[in-house]
Amino acid sequence: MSHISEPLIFKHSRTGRSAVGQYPQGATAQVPEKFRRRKRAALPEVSELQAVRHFTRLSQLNFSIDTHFYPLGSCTMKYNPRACNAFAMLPEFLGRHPLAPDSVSQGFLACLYELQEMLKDVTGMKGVSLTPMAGAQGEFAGVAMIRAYHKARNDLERTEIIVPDAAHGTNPATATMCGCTVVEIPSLPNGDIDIDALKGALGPKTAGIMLTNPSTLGVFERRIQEVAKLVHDAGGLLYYDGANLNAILGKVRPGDMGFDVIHMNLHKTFSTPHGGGGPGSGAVGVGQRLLPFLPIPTVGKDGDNYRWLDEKDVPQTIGRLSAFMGNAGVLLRAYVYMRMLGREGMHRVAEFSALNANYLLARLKKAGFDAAYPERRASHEFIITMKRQAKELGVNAMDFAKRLLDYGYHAPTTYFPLLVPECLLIEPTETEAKEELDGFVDALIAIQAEAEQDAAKVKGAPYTLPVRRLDDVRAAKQLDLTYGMRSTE
Amino acid sequence: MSHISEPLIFKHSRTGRSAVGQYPQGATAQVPEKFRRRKRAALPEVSELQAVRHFTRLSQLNFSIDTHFYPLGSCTMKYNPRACNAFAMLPEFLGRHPLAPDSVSQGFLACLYELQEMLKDVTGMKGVSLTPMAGAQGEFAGVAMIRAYHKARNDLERTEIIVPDAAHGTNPATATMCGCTVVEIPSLPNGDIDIDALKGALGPKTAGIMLTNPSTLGVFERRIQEVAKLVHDAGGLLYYDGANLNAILGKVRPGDMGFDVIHMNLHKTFSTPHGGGGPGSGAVGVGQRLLPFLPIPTVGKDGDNYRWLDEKDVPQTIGRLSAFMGNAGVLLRAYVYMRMLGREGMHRVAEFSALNANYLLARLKKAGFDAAYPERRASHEFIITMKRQAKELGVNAMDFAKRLLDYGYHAPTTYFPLLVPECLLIEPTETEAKEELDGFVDALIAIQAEAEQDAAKVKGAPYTLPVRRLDDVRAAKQLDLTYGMRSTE
Amino acid sequence: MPFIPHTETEISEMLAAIGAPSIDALFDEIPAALRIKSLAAIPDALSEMEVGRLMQARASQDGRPLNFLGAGAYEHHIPAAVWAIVTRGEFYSAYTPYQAEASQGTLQLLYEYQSMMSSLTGMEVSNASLYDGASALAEACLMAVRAHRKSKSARIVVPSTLNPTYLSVSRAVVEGQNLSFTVLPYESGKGTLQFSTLEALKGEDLTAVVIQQPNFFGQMEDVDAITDWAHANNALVIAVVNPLSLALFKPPGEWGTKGVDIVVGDGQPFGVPLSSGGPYFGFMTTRMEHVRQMPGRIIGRTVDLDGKQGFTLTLQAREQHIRRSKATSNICTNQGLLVTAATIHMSLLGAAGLESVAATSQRQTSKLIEKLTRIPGVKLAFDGYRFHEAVLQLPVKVREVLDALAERNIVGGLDLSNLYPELGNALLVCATETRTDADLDTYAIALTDIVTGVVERNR
Amino acid sequence: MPFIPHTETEISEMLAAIGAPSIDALFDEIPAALRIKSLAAIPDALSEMEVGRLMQARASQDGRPLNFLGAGAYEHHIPAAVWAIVTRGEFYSAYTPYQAEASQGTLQLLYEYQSMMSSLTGMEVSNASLYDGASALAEACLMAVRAHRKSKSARIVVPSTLNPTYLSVSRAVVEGQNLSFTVLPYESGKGTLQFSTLEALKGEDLTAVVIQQPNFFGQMEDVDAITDWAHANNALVIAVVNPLSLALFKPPGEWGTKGVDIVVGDGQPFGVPLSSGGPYFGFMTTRMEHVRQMPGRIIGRTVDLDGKQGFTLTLQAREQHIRRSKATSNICTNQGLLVTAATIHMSLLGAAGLESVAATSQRQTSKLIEKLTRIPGVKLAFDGYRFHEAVLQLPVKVREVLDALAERNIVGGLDLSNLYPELGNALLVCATETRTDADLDTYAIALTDIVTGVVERNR
Ligand SMILES: Cc1ncc(COP(=O)(O)O)c(C=O)c1O
Ligand SMILES: Cc1ncc(COP(=O)(O)O)c(C=O)c1O
Repeated sequence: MSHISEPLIFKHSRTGRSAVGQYPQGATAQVPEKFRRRKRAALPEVSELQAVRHFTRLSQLNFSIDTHFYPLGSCTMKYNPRACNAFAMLPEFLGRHPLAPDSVSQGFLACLYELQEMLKDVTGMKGVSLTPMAGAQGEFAGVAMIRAYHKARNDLERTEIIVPDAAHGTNPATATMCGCTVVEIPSLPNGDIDIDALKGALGPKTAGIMLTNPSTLGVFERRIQEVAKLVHDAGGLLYYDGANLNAILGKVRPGDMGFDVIHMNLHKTFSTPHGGGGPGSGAVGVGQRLLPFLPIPTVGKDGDNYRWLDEKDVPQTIGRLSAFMGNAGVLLRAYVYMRMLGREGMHRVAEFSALNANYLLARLKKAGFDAAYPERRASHEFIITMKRQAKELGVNAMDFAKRLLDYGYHAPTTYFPLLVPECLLIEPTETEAKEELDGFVDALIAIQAEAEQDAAKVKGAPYTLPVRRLDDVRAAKQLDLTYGMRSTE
Repeated sequence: MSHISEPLIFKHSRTGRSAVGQYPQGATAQVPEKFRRRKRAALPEVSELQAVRHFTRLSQLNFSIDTHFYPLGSCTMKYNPRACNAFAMLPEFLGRHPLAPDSVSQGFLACLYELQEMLKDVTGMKGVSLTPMAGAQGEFAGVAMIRAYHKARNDLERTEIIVPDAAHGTNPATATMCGCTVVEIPSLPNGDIDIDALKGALGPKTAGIMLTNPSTLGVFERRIQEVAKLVHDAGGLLYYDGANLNAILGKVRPGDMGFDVIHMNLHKTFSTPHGGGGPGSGAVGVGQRLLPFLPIPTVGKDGDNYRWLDEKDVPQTIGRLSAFMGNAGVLLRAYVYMRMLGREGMHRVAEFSALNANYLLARLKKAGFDAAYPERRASHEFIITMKRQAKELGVNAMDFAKRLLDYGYHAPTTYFPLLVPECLLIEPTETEAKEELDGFVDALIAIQAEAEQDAAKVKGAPYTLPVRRLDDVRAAKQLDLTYGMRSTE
Repeated sequence: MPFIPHTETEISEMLAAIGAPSIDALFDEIPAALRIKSLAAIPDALSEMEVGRLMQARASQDGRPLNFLGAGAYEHHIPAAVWAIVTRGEFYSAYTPYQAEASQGTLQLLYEYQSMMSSLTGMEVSNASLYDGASALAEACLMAVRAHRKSKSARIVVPSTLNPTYLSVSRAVVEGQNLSFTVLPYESGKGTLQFSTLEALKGEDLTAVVIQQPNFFGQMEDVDAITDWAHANNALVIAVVNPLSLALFKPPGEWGTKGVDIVVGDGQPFGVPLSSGGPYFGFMTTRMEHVRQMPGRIIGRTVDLDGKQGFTLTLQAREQHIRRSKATSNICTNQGLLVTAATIHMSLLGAAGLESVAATSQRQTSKLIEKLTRIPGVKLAFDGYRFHEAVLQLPVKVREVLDALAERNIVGGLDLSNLYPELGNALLVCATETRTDADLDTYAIALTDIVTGVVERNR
Repeated sequence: MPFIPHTETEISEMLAAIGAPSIDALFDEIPAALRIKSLAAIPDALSEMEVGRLMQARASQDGRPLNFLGAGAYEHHIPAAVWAIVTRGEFYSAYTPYQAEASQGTLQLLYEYQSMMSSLTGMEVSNASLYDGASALAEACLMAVRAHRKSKSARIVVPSTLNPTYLSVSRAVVEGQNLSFTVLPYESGKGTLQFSTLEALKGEDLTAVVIQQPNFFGQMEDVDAITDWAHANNALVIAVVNPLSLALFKPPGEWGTKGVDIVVGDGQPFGVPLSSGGPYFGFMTTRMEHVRQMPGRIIGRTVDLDGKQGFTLTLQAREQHIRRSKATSNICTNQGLLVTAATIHMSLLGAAGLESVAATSQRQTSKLIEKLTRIPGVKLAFDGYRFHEAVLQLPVKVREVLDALAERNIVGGLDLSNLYPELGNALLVCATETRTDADLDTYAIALTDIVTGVVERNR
């Protein structure tokens, strides 16, 4: 991590400079006047070295898994095995055109087919489509399938999606995108769903419910079987937000809990890289009822032959969600990851992520921090709240988060879920060693001491990063979204 | 560049930890007692993530071309094109066993053959061997060939190698390794060789002379033709230390100057990476007289067929210098580089490295710094001396060097060549942009001002790196060369 | 244990600290009946070496055929530096820059990306990416409905020369939200929008008109006329473009008198390998006035406590994590790493480089057409100016031809006979700067052989 | 201009600052007659894309044959993480850590490497690498002469079971320095040093005895006896080892009663691909008492002005840049990047992992021998314990067999018939952990075919 800022690439640009070895020389196009671009785009004009140096230096301004403990709750920042990258980037896979004939795609299709089968097994589902390009698109696919299911049964009134208040923002946003109305239900003080509220919300308009289990509160919904029965009895279907699948992988399966559909964040549980914000993959799995509606394409097998299944094979499909078949490269990485873990490794994911989370929670509780759900087991993540510190010392969760950066730890997720005030959602993941967890606890203890002695110090953090605390309000008010937008350079 | 230290890898080690996916499970060897290792080696026991994180963090503690201007004189720290790495690391090249039959090596051999031909052309030589693994080994090959030449002519008394005082340390060290005696001759105040001293040194014992031209003083030896004639007339041969070939590439050829043998630092002039100290490659080129002595193997061509040439083809060879054929991967990178530059690009190397060096020199002179050879053109590098500053301000060349690091510039070569007191040997290379050079000058000007106002500040530098100035004396006195050697952990 | 660092000692210590007797006890809140019994479909673990061998075998099975297929995904040269930097751990293994101070690398890069894309498309602002071109169009349609308050119809006009998959995806994505699509036919022989059918809609409430340039057939639409018509008829204009083509062609921001309203497309041609279909990235740029209706992440420049420049996520109030059910979109994770590749790619190529790549691709496609249409019975479906794709009509079944080409290790193009049955045996082909003249000859020879063979067999 | 950033304007500005009329004028000190006229043998520049295509074609021409050749270069699995990190610009494009404060990454890594190699070989100190195993042996011989002041002979005893190339290289490197080599024969049928020939040297002034373990034939020498004999006879002992084998076998530091004096070898088995022969790296470890005679860079731990731990080049007074003609060696640039790979490799594998790789390689070689010696006429040349190489004797000419195998895409081993004519049609084979049982069968089937074929043809 470097603490030295780097100018914008445009500052390195000089008219006429270029990395000429990177493009063919000599061709000029005869473009009719009406189509012709008049002025070249303001792209940087730099040498190859300048580009390499600029972006290498930029990279050093990031925290990342490869350089820092990164316990960002709900994001499963575990080690991204380098082998996944290496094998997904074999030149044949990279060079393959997505619409190339099946006859020159059997190797690739075999990987995808087996990935579908493995995902079915770990989720307890009957069918899988790999096409959604992130968790949120997987959610979309899931709710769209629920809608399609009711529609196919001519059950047209079912337009309400029940969402607990702890849900990730993508859940209600997805329901809206699918044309549904969101009915929010509260969580109980112990983190479980308020079953009475659920009962109250269920009815003839209920299309389904979206749940994360363990929820984003970091606890497992113990009465999940009862919830499933209630929803099913009311004619609704259950959607499982699999962003937290890491917590239960190899321990319990959403299909067995009674869920009808699940999306998985392959970039979380199956450890494909997060790439500074993506790409992800939001593969969906479905039970029997939703099989006819899976988004296309999926991969089928005829004898020894793999082939794409499309609208001809899945006539009731909710359709296509991407121009081709989703984030193929991410899928290959997930496939490699699953093959390297194998059956036993699959079981260990939840075990060791839970061990790390519960250990961290135990140590933090012992150090005097306030767990949001002190009576509960942590799943793979848990929440502490800085409400007391905010009130008594004027040092809030964000201050703790920023100060952690100075200590060399990425901050946990802050202020999510929204219902827990001043919260930090902490997810260590199974790939971190005990001493990292201990170091993190020590840092929080040290910051607590700082907060008690010199609150201003903590509130002024960070100090050792390339920038100090940034003015978000100004960013939103005095919009500066492109180079040259504001004269104040 | 990070300023945060990283513990030794051994600190991350815990008994029983390991990256199990990296090795086969299950095999155990039946080793007879007398051969059996009793105690495992103290290698670290870490997880894959820990290793990745540790070494990634370590990498960030380096300055490098990819992150910093690195004007290290005599080292030609120019941009190492990424393509060279990518194409030299194609799996077929990486997987090829060095002793694989020629029939499955034609592609590889073709690259090497063409590289030999191109190097012959740019040096003006008649034959090339690519086998030496660094400049110094190239020098060895060169002097060994000179020795072999005299021996073959039964001219057994010729055991003296003349070396100017400005020569790189590898020159005299090489002469000794070859069993020769070193005769040192001084340089004139204008940087040229003292021709009278040369004449005095030449005689019946003269085996040859080792020259760098331009010399490590950064100036071109103008009377090179005269030097060549004198040496040849005395019965000696001329060796060209090609570490500085960048200065003249495409402008003048050592063969045309009268040299009989040259080594080239492919990792400098032909821009293969320096790798934190290597690998390099010290290909040698020879004129007619030394052709019979070239180190083996070299690549020959019979019709359309490439094959290795060995002792059968070159019976008088000085022999083999490496277990196989030298640093093949470096050779492929050099080959790619030369193909990308092409004929015109070759000419530009010297032109723009000279332009950058002379510009930098001009600006520094104007800013009041003392050039060691103010009346001379700079070649691709030049020397400034801090003698005045050392005397007047107590701030020496090393202090300037260390303070430059705080300004984000790698220091030039310090205290080499030995004959110029308090010197900085500065080589910007042709791939740096004008604004980098300007920034570097500004930094030196700023440091000069600091030195005048607050010498202690400069002498205490660096301040912003992971460590402050290191105690080299202690390092050599209280040797601590392995983890665990000293109890003071 | 693969990727898990815990030693036996540590496990015991940690359990002791937790006060749990075993790891299994940590799952005691999960009803016992639900616990997994076995995972039969998951094979045993492979070592990295073994999985490497497996993947190499799979890859080799597919080989590296010579490719003449475009249709939304294009094979271009990618500088070696691009992915060498993209896969650096600091980019590769970071996540969404929620902690701006610890993510300035990603944030500054995205700001640079936004600047480049805005300029390239001739628009004022850009987001930090969407999933891909097709879903970006779907988002653009939804955005148009939000942005165009005056239009009540939520009716989107699209030409049938739009990439058919883009339309399918848009339909699937907007399905729940009562948007409707009106598809207009193309001029036969020209392969561009039949303008009269657009004019026939005059006076109707249209929310937006979509234009793809160059269109799916590789032909150039009269974008100025369409844009002006749409604006004159109170419809917004959504442009779908291949970003590489903008190195040569007028940017959407300059189409017609006032430019379009939203620009989307797939960024794949910029530094992203074909990679069997993804991950690519969708881009979106628009006018400043619509910025608050734009979906996706947006990065802004601001200052820190010391007044120093820095970058941060901004306008988050549009997004799902704040606005929840009222967000502009549900998108969260996007395609950051691909944008990283594209930004480095654009920086290395520059406008001049992209122009040269585009021009060379166009030239190679022209040459290809020339060579292929010399084959008896093979002809161009459409006249007019085109970029780097073209529709050919063959004297024989396209499927058969493509299969035969595949056997010769050539991916010959896209069979249009199902998508556009009216075109007969139609084949969409593409050649980029990566196809040499020798490659074109290889194709021409193979096609000649195959077509002649099939014609004769059919006799 | 490829890789050159100068614009026309800048060139003019810079020339003006210099006060030179043209770039050419900067070369006015070079005699005009010497200036290059043309460079006829250098082809025109290729773009990166073009050179990529060329290199891919060259690589494909050679293909990826199944390899059973060792003889000093071994095919092992290399974790994907290794080269992903090694090729990071900060390691890849830095140079010798002359400015220690700006090179702590490289320096600390080298210190870690020295620690690992010392422990692995059972010695006290290690340098930071030499060029390769062969040249490291040459340096070790020179070092032994320096270190062993009492011996005046500069006579080095080597067994003929030493890798013959290592001996050639040593001869070439020490040629000018009056060292002599005495080569001792091996026990026929056993393939290990004929001890009696060593004993015959009793009482002579020997500077050092070289032992390779496992030896060139893959057989294990009686290293304890040889070491003790050498020490009893006042000779130093230089061990040449495959570092991987040390995961299983007694380290040279423990050979005999007091261990050897210098250990060298090639580090290639640790994270370095076969790469057509290099770059690899030579390693060298020794006792503390000899550290000042050791060639090559050495890194030491020290403290900075604030007392904080840091790393730096040390004992530079041995080196050419200080000691010049009196240096321990002329080596300057070494093989830093390969050491980087090896250090990461050793860290990822650990002692347990290396042990498992070594054991698996040994097992696969045993299996291979078993399969191949079932072929009529094929037999093992030597009895005794071996690591992962073996000498087979064939009923037919080895050259012919290897050529026929190459046609089947198999690199079958090393032909020993010229190097050791007394062994007849001898072939040195090797299988590492990367060769599956199926691979071994492929080889066995091919060899059966070929041998039978040739035998029949010769009938
Ligand atoms: C609980 C939860 N649900 C859904 C998502 C959305 O997934 P994605 O970001 O891949 O769209 C996330 C994370 O981002 C999440 O944490
Ligand atoms: C002038 C000169 N000669 C010779 C050498 C030796 O080359 P190498 O370091 O590759 O052995 C160098 C640089 O290292 C040098 O600068």
